[in-house]
Amino acid sequence: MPEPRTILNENGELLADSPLDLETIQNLYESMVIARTYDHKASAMQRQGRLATYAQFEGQEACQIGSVAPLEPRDWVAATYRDAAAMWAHGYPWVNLVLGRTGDERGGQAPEGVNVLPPSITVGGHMIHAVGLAWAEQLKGTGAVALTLFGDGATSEGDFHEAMNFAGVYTLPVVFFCQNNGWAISMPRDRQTAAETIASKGAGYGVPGVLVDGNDLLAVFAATAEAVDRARNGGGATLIEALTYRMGPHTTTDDPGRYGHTAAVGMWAERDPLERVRRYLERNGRWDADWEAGIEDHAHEIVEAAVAEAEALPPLSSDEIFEAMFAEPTTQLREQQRLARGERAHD
Amino acid sequence: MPEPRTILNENGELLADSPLDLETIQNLYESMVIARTYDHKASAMQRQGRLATYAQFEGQEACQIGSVAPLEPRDWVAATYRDAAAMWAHGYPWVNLVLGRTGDERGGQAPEGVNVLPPSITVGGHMIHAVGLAWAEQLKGTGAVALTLFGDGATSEGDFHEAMNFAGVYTLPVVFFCQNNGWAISMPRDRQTAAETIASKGAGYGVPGVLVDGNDLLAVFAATAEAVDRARNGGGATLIEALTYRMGPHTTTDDPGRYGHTAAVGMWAERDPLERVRRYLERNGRWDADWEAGIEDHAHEIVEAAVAEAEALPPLSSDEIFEAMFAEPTTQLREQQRLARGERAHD
Amino acid sequence: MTERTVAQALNAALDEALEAPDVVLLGEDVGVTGGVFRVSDGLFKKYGPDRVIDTPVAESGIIGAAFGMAIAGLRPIAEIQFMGFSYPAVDQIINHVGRIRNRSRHRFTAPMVIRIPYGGGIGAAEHHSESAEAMFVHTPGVKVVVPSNPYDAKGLLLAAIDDPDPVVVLEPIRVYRSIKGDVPDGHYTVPIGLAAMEHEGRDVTIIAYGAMMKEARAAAVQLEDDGVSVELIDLRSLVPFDTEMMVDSVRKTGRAVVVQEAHRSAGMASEIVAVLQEHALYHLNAPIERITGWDVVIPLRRAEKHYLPTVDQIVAAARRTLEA
Amino acid sequence: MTERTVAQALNAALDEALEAPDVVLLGEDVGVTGGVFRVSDGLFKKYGPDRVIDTPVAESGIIGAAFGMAIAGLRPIAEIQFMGFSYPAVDQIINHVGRIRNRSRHRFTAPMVIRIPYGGGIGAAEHHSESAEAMFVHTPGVKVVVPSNPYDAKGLLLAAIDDPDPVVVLEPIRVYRSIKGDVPDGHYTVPIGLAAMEHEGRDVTIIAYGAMMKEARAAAVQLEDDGVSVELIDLRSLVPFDTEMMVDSVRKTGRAVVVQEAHRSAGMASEIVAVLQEHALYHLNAPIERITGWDVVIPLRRAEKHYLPTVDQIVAAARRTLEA
Ligand SMILES: Cc1ncc(C[n+]2csc(CCOP(=O)(O)OP(=O)(O)O)c2C)c(N)n1
Ligand SMILES: Cc1ncc(C[n+]2csc(CCOP(=O)(O)OP(=O)(O)O)c2C)c(N)n1
Ligand SMILES: [Mg+2]
Ligand SMILES: [Mg+2]
Repeated sequence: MPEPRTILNENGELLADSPLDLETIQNLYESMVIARTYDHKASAMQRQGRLATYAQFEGQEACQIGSVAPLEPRDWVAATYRDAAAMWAHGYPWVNLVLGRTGDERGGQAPEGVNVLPPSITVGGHMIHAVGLAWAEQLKGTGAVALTLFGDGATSEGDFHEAMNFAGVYTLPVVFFCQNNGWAISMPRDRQTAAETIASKGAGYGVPGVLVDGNDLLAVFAATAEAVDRARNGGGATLIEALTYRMGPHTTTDDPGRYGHTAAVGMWAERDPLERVRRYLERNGRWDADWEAGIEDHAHEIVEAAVAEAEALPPLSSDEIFEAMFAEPTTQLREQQRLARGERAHD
Repeated sequence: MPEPRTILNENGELLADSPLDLETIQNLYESMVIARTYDHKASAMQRQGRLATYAQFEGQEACQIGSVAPLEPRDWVAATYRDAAAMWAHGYPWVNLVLGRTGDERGGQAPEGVNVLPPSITVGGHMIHAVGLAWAEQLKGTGAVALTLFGDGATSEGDFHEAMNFAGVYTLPVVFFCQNNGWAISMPRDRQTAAETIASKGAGYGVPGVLVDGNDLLAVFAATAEAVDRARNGGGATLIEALTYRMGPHTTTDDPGRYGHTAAVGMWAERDPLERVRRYLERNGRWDADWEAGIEDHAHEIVEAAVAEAEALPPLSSDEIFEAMFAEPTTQLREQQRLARGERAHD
Repeated sequence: MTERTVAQALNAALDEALEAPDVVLLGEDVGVTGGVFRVSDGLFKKYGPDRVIDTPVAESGIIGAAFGMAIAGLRPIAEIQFMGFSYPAVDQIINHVGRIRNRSRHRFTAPMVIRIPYGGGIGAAEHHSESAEAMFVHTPGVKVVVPSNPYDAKGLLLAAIDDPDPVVVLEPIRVYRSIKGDVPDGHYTVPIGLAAMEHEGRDVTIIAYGAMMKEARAAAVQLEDDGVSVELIDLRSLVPFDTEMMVDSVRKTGRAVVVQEAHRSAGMASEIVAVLQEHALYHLNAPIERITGWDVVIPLRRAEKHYLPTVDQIVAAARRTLEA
Repeated sequence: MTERTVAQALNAALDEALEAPDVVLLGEDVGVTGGVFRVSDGLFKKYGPDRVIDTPVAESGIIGAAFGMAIAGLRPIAEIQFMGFSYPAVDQIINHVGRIRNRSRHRFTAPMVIRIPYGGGIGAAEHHSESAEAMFVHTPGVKVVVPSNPYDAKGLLLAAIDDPDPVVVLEPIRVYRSIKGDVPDGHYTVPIGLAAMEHEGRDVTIIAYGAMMKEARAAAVQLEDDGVSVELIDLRSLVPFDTEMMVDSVRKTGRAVVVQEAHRSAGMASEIVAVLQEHALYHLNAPIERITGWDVVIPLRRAEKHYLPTVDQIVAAARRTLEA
C-alpha cells in the first residue's frame, strides 16, 4: 500500500511546506468547527424525530472543507448525502441543508449563483453530472471547473467508470474526490474492490490518481488545489483518493456494531482532522481556549438560526407538489391537482 | 505503448517457443479456414437478402480460435455478435449461427452440453453474465471457468467495470478477452478511452492485464491458456487485450468509408492471422496447396450444409412466439395467443 | 404456526430456501448486517459467506451476476436495497433476465428471484419510496408478485424461489413490521397468478395490492359500516394477474375502485381498468375509479402524505361509483 | 417547403437548432459517420467536433453528461442508438433527469432532448425493435413525443429542443425513409401535448401514434371504403397527452380502437383506455379495443410479423365495436 501524501502530521507538525498561510488555516479550522457543530446538531435532531435519516460526516471534515477551499464561486460542486460540509463551504446555506434533512424539497433550492447541486442520494449517478457540468464549461470556454465528491463504495458503480472515462477522453476540467472512509454501509473497503488503492483506478482512464491523507486539511487542500489548477488550465481530470474514516454509523438508522466498524474508531480518533489543525495553530500562537470558545459560540448561533428558519417554514401543500415537475404543469398534472383537492376532474 | 506479446511473427517465424505442437496448429489453422469460409458465406448471403444484418469477423480469427482452444467442454463461453468463430470452436453448431443470422430465435438454442450463451447483441451486458457463470462454478467447486469475449468499445460500458470489479473481489475463475479491433462502429480506439492500453484497466480491479498480438494464434493461445490455468487453480481473473483489426465494415449496414477505417486495412492485411500460420506450417513442411484445397473444400461443405439445414426450417409460427417466455405460458399469454389467432378472448 | 411480521415471514422463507445447497442470497449489506431492513438477519451466520453474499455497490452487477449463476444451475436470490436503486439494473432485467428462455428456446433459463423493498409511507430519503412495478409488468419474461401480509410474503417468496423463471418480489416497506399474522413453519407456497378474495360483497369491488391493502381494508371496513357491501380483492400477483377473479367480481358488483401507490399514467391500475372494461363493460354501472399516486416525484417526508392514496380517497371513489 | 423523409426532416431540425451556439448533439456515432440512420448526416462537418460529439459506448454516461451540460446552461440533444440500448440510461432518466426541477424547486433545470429510434418492422437484430415508451410515460418529469410524419418530426423535435424541460423524442425507425411529405424550411414547432385529428368521422375512433399510424391510416381507408365513418387521431404526444380530443371523439362515436406497437400490459394503450372509460363510459356502445404487441420478446426477422399489429387486426377490432 503506497503512503498517502501528508503535510500535517497527527501532532500538528509540518512534514512539508504549508500551502496556506496561518490566517487561512484559522478560517478553515473555523469552518470545520462549524461543520462539526452542524453534524452533531443534526444527529441530535434526528434522534428527536425532527429530521429524517441523517448521514453523519464526523471525521471527514478535512476532506470536505479542504477540497472545496481551492474553488472559485463559479466552479461547480456535485456531492452526496454525506457532504453537507463541502456543500456549505461552497455557498449552500445551512438552512437548505437542514430543510433537506427534514424532508423538504426546498432544501435542494440553492440560491441563485451558488453552483452546488442538491446532494445525490443515489450512489454513483452524480459523478457523471459533474462531467457534464465541466464539459459545458469547457465548451463555453469559461475556465470554470467541477468538483465531485463521492465515497469508496460509489467507485463500484458503472457510473463511476463512465464518468472517469468521459473525463479522460475529453480532457475535462473535473476533479474526482473520493472520500475513502473505509465503509460502504457494512461493506469494508477491501471487499469493495481488489484494487490496491482507489487512486490506482485512474490509470485505466488516462487520469492521474493521487492518494492523500484525508484527515490532513493541508494535504487535502494541496492535492485538490493542484488538481483544480490543472483542470482550469486544460490539463484535464484528476482522481484523488483521500483516506479517512466515518466516525459514526452509516446513517442514523444503521447499527455499526453489527459489522467491524467500531474497532478502528479509537485509532482514527487520534487522527482527528480538527485536532491536528488545532495543535498546529496552537504551536504557532494562533489558538487558545477563548478563541475556540468564540468560534464554537458562533457556530452554534449559525446552526441554531438555520434550524429555526427551516423549522418555521410550513411544509409544501398538496397543490405545491404539482408545481415544479415542469416549467408549467401539464394537462394531466393540472387534472391530478384537481383530483387531489377532492374535486371531480370530469363530469 | 507497450509491445504486445508475440510468438509467431508476420513471416511465420517463431520468436519464442511454440506452446503447441504442429498437429494442433494444423487443426487450429483448419478451424480458422472454416471460420473464414463461414464469414464470407454469411456476408454474401446477407447481400442476397437471406440474412439479417451480419457482423464480419475477418481478421479476428486468431483471437477467436486461439482463445477458445485452451478451454474444456465444461467451461463457459459468453461472447458477442462478432464472435461466431469462437462460439463454434466451443461447440456451437454452424446451423445455429446461420439460423440466428436469418433472424430466428432457435439460433440461440445451443445443444445440450454446449456451454455457450447465445451471442450478446447488447454491448457490455454479457461480461457480467460470465462473472455469474464463473461464480456458480466456483461455489459448486467444479473447477470449470468462464471465458468472455468483447470489443474495445464494450470496455466503456459500466457493466465492464462492474464485471471486472466482481471478478477481482471474489477471485473468480473468469477470463476477460478483449478483441481490440481498433473500432467501435465509427469510433476509433484512441477516442474510446484515454487509457494507454485496455490491458492497463485491469489494475483498477486487482486483476492482471496482459497485451497480446491478436493476429498471432500462438500468442493468443499462450496468453489465454495461462489465464485459464490460473483461473482453474484459484488464481482468479485475467484481462487479456488482443490487438487486432476488423477487416470489414462494422456490419453489413455500415459504410466504413465514412470514417478513417479503410486506410489501415492494407497494413493489417499483411498481418493476416491465417497467413502467418500458413507460412509457419509451410516452413515446417506441414502445408501445401493440395492440403489447403482439401480443407477449403471441407470448409465449404460444412458451411453449405449448415446453411441448407437452417434455411429448410420453417419460421416460428404465431403460436410459437408465445411458447418460450416461461416454462408454461401465463394466463395473459394464453389469452394473447388466442387473440393472435383471431379468436375472441372474451365474450 | 408462528406469529410473524412480514419481515420475519420473509426471513423464514429465505432460511427455509437456503437449506437447499443451490440457493444463494446476494446483495448490498444482506450478509454480515442482515440487510438494511434485517430481512436476512442471522442467515450469514447460519449459511456462511458463500451462500449469503455481501456485494459491492453495483446493482447491474448484482443482477447480471445472479443471472449468470442461474444459468449455471444455481437459484440465486438477489436483493436490491430499495426500488429506486433498481434502475441501474433495468438493462439486465429487460435485455437479459426476461429474455434468456425465449432467445435460447428453453435451452437456458434464469430461475432467479429479485427481491425489492418498495413503496413509501415511512418518510424515507429521496429514491427510497418508489413503486416502479409497472416497469416490470411491462417487461416480457419476468413474473411480479407483491405480498400484502405475512402469510403471502412467505408463501409467495417460496413460490418465487421454486419457480423455473425469474420472479420479481416486491416487499412493501411500510408494512414490513406493522402487520403481523400467523405463518406456517414449514415449506408452503402461495401460487403465483391467483388473487385473494379478502372479503365478498355485492355493491362495489375494491382491488389493491401490497402496502395499499392496508388502506383498501380500512376503506372497506368504513364502507361496510355505512352499509355498503364491498368485495375486496388483493391482487397479490401482477404478472400473471388474475383476470378471472376481478372480472367475475365486477360483473357482479358493476362498480370498481382500483388502488395503486405508483404514479398514475401507464401503471398497473391502468391495465386493470383496461382489462375490466374489455371483459365487463356491459356490467358497469359507473366508470371504474382509479386511486393512485400522482405523476409527480414522490414528495419527501414533510409532504409525502399528499402523494399516498388515502382511505378517504378510496371511500369517496367507492361512493362516487355508487352515486353514478 | 421541401419534400423530405422523416429522417431528412429530423436532420433539418437538428441543423436548424445547431445554429444556436448552446445546442450540442452527442451520442454514439452521431458525428463523423452521421448516425447509424444518417439522421445527423453532414452536421459534424458543418458544426465541428465540439458541437456534434461522438461518444464512447456508454449510454448512462451520455445521458448523465448531457444532463450536467443542461444544468450548466447548454441545450444538449443526446441520441441513444436504439431504444433497446436506452435501458442502461434509465437510472439517469428516472432518478436524475426527470427530478432535478422538482428537487431543486426550479433552481436547476434540464432543458435537454433524448432522441431514440424505436420500433420494429425492419427485421433488425435483437434489442433493435423495442417500443419502451410506457416506461418514460410512467416517469415523472419527462415529456414524450412520437412523430408519425415528416412535418411533425421536424416540428416536434424543434419544440422539444425549445422546451424548458427534458423531452424524449421517439423516432419511428420503420418510417424514417418510407414516408415523405412537405416540410417547411425555417423554424416552426408542433406544440407538445396536442394530438392531430387526421380524419373526422362518426362511427368509430381509431387512436394510434408513431409508426403505427401507417397501419391505422390503412385500416381507416379500408373501413371508409366499406362505408364505416372513421375518426382517426394521431396522438403524437404521450406526455402530456390530449385527453380532450380523444374524449370528445369517443363521446361522439361511442366506439374506439387504440393501437400501440409496444407490449400490451401496462402500456400507453392501457392508459388511454383507462382515461376514456373514466371520461366517456356512458357514451360507449362497445368495449374499447386494444390492438397491441404481445407480452413476448419481439420476435426476430422471420417471425416478427406475428408480433406487429396489422391493418387486418385494426379493421377487425373496429368491426367488433360496430357489431357489439
Ligand atoms: C444506486 C444506489 N445503490 C444503493 C444505495 C444504498 N446506499 C446508500 S449509501 C450506500 C453506501 C455508499 O458507500 P460510499 O460510497 O462509500 O459512501 P459513504 O456512505 O461511505 O459516504 C449504499 C449502498 C444508493 N443510495 N444508491
Ligand atoms: C448497450 C449497447 N449500446 C450500443 C449498441 C450499438 N452498437 C453495436 S456494436 C457497437 C460498437 C461496439 O464496439 P466494440 O465493443 O469495439 O465491438 P466490435 O463491434 O468492434 O466488435 C455499438 C455501439 C449496442 N449494441 N448495445
Ligand atoms: Mg464509504
Ligand atoms: Mg471494436
